[in-house]
Amino acid sequence: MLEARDLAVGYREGIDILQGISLEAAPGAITAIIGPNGAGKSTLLRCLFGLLPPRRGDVLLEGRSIDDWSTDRRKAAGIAYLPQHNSTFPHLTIEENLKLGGWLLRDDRAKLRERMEYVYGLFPILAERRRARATDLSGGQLRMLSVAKELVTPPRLLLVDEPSVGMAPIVASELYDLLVRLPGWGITVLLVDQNITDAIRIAERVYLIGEGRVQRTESGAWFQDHLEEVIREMLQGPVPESPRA
Amino acid sequence: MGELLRSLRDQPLRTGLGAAVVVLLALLPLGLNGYQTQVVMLGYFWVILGISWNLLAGYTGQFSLAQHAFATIGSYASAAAVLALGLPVPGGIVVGALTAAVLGYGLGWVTLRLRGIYFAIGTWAFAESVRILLSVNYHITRGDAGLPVPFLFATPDPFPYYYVFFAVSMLALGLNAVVLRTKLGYRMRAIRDDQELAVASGVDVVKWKRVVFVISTALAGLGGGLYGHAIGLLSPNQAQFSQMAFVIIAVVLGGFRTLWGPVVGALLAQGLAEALRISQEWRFVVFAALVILVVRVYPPGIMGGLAMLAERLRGRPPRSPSVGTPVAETPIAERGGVP
Amino acid sequence: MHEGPLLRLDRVTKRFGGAVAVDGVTASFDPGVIYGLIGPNGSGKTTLINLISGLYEVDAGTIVLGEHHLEKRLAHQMAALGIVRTFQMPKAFGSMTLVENLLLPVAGDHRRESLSNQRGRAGEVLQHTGLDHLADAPAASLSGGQTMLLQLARALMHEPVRLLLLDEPFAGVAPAIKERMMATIRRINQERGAAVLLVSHEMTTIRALCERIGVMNTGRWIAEGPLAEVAARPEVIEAYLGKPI
Amino acid sequence: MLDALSNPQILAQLTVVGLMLGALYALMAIGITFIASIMKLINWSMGEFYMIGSYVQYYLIVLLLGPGLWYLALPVSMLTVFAFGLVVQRGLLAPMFKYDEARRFEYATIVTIALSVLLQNAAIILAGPYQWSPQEYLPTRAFAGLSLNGSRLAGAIGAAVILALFYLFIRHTMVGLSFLGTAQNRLGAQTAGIRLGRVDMVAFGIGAALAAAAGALLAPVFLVYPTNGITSTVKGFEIIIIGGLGSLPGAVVAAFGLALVESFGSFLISPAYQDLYGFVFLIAFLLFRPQGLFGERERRV
Repeated sequence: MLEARDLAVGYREGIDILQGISLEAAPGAITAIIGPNGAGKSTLLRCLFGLLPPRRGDVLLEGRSIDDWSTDRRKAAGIAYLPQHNSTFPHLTIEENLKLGGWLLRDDRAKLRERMEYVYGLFPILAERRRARATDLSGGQLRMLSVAKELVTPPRLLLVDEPSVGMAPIVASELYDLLVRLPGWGITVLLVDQNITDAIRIAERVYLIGEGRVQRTESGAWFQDHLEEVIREMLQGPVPESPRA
Repeated sequence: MGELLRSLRDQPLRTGLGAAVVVLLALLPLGLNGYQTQVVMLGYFWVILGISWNLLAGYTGQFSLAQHAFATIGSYASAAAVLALGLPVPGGIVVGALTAAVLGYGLGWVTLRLRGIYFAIGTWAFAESVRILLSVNYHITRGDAGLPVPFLFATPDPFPYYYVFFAVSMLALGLNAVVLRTKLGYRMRAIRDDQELAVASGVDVVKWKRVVFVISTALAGLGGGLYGHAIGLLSPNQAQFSQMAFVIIAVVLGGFRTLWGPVVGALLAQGLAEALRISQEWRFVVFAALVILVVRVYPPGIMGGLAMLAERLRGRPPRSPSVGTPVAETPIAERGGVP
Repeated sequence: MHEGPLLRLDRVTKRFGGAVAVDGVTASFDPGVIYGLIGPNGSGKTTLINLISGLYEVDAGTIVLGEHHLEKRLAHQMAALGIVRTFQMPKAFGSMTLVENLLLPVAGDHRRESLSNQRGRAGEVLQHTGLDHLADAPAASLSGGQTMLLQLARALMHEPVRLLLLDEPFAGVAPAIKERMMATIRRINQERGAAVLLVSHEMTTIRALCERIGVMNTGRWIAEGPLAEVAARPEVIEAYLGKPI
Repeated sequence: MLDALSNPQILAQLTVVGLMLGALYALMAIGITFIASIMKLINWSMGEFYMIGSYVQYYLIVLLLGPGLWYLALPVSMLTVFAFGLVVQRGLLAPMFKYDEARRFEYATIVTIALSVLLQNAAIILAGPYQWSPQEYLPTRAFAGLSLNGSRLAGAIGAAVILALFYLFIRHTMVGLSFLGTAQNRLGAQTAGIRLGRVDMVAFGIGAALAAAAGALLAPVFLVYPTNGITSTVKGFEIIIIGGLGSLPGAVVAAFGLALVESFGSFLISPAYQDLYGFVFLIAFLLFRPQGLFGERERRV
């Protein structure tokens, strides 16, 4: 569905955080990207959503290059992005946050209302507190709100950046339960995660990236079987060698 | 002197050109009538203010909006010293500069902790307060009616004044040039470029910001003191914000954070327009429009442009002096904050 | 020279709001040794560097360099004690030339040498790092990788240099420049006898440079020792699995 | 002097005068802080939008509509300045985003200060250095023993209505919410599919129109001349710093507070110092609440 072809990305010239990444989010599936911090996972998602232009390579949506699409055009095409850091509006109410989440439906009041009620249905806790301001929510509720906000405009693809960072285990497991259900509703998921254990559990396909490149592509099941090995290799390198040669 | 010789060795063309300009300006009154001389003389007042502001805002990155107020403080303090204490006029001017420096230290102490917008507004508020206090306390300052002060020289002839202002301007320019080559100059530019990195290099950022603030306000106070005793009548209007706007316009036009920028910009704004005999208002419209154009299209200004041209003529890769470091442009959408 | 460790951290703690970024870290570092510091995202590595270099104030605990307590010192005084650091973002004095950038440590408050006496040395350093052809170019014209290299070159101009703190210096840097950066780090270590604390997620460079490594997770110092030994420890692998806490 | 305050008549008069002025101050400040909240810049030419608003209002009344229809001229003058604001934003200020944050501030400050000088002098050239005054919007009336200047009253009511409409717009329409949202979290606005470039531009236009409204409403009171916007800039800046840069409720509260202080202060101390109070408050706030202005505190830099 969404494909990155030989992407090189960086914040300034000469520092390419990603140095030629090719990967694909298969339609109707969860694809996970794992790797050590600093490997460029978040940068990749920012690039896919159009916040950062690639220095080289292409982003393709269903085979068509969307390199020159702005963020709002990508959103209208069904690409939603859930950043790692809070993307809610702290001094607006939950209701207003969700309304703005449905910004692209603003000309169709009935549709907007309907989508909001649908999202409230998914997150009863938000429905209960719809008049509360975002800043008064707990960390977990805030995370729920940012997910909910991206679901109001119906997405076809959700780019998710580190959903469980800083979350209590209960909240994290709720989040993963929700992510698992998304493909069933026709939403493709591209997940970037440091929480390797959970990411490989729910993903069909997993890309391990490091030092700006894809190091390994396997199924989630494969990674589950070879997890220790992969981690050890990540930490110690492929061939054991003495330090400071 | 060693510095001068070295710069002569390193950049003979630039140094030679600079010297030629200085000589030309020194001889200028020979070709001007009294009125024109007076006009150029006042141009030097703006040169002095421009240099003092450029030191602070251009080289150190402290975008103060109170330079005109410190000049006004210099004027009135000098007047007070001469009128109330009976000091001779030159002594009064020194008192004016010192008063500005002391108040500058105080304001610096208060505002240098503030960043960007807040620092600018804080200094602006100080300047406006100075203006209001001067016009409200008319029993002391005679308010908007103006305060007559003794002239520096016994003669109304503008020529001696011209040379005093000229000398002070060139001294300020020389001081600026030398400072840039000293450790202080390095510290200033480092603070402007990246405070965190300057600290990590062992620079006491707070201390040196304060030092530059005091130097800059003392220079402005000196200019203001001279101005008062050259004009003979002080007014709180000297502290009007439009005066500060003129300093900014002159410096940015000539070349923000370039050595000669304030000189070129101030003399151009003052002299050329006078020569063209366009009205005050048209002059401001034209120069303001030019400044917007400069900042929008070519931030280095006139001097930056000339420097670039000179580099190119000598076949060196052009440097890119600029008002800011452009961050890579994002064609797709606005950047959402670089982590 | 005094005996024993160069730098001692004792129960160093730093909080931001409610979150504990560095949680009671106790560790010590010997002179002349290159240490690696690894750990997952948000484990407190950068915060620790900022605490040692005085950019942040410690909330609790002590940091002792040789015989000097560092907790109450101002950041610019760290340079006088020989603590030198680089930043994760490629930072330089953009409007100043490379030579001027290198002379800036000489303009630090504790230095007595004149600028002109150190010009020659700056030239040498530029030559060593392969940046000499750009000596008179403004640093803003450098690429990100070159700027990172310049950060290290600047460290060579510090006097004294007892401890070099490097925060992700290699992220996204092209291999050729990376080689030169590693050579420079070794040079600072060998010629100046400086201890180095290298935060990096790139295990290849950690392996190539570091004698010992420390591991942080969720603000705590969880392991320290030779790489091969540390990487095999279950708690380290656990940290990298990214189980939400 | 203080015992004069026990006279309910004087007390009421001072309060009413203060409240009426407060509504107008709020109008002057809210545009500046609204723009600041979204574009993170201070617009030094805000007073000139006020000035243009007052001229458009004056000429509309004198040449076209007649004195009775001042309330019809008001929206026209706001619309004119709104359009002008769009042009200024797109042509002069939007390019600031190509610089990093510190340089962005320098750029915006220089450009808007130059623009302010340009517009003031252009006004002198075009309309002359004279002071004009449209006819009083309403006759002076006595109300419960208080004497109320009709134009000030009309201005205060007009300001209150515009502020109320602005509040309804910002809080209860999708577009309004998108402004609030963008001010609070630009990334969050982007993930919702909001176009930041357009929000910046329209917000700037609205801010400019609010300044123009103040100029139009105050035309008979503070008169119409090329530098009549300076007061508006000055009061506006004082208020937004006291209220907290970018805070809309803060601006309203600070506006009424400052107006009341000025009203009582000029009676109790001296009218001469009236213009000083705002600066004293401003400097006090910068001094004693610096951490609130910094965001995250960095150590001694």
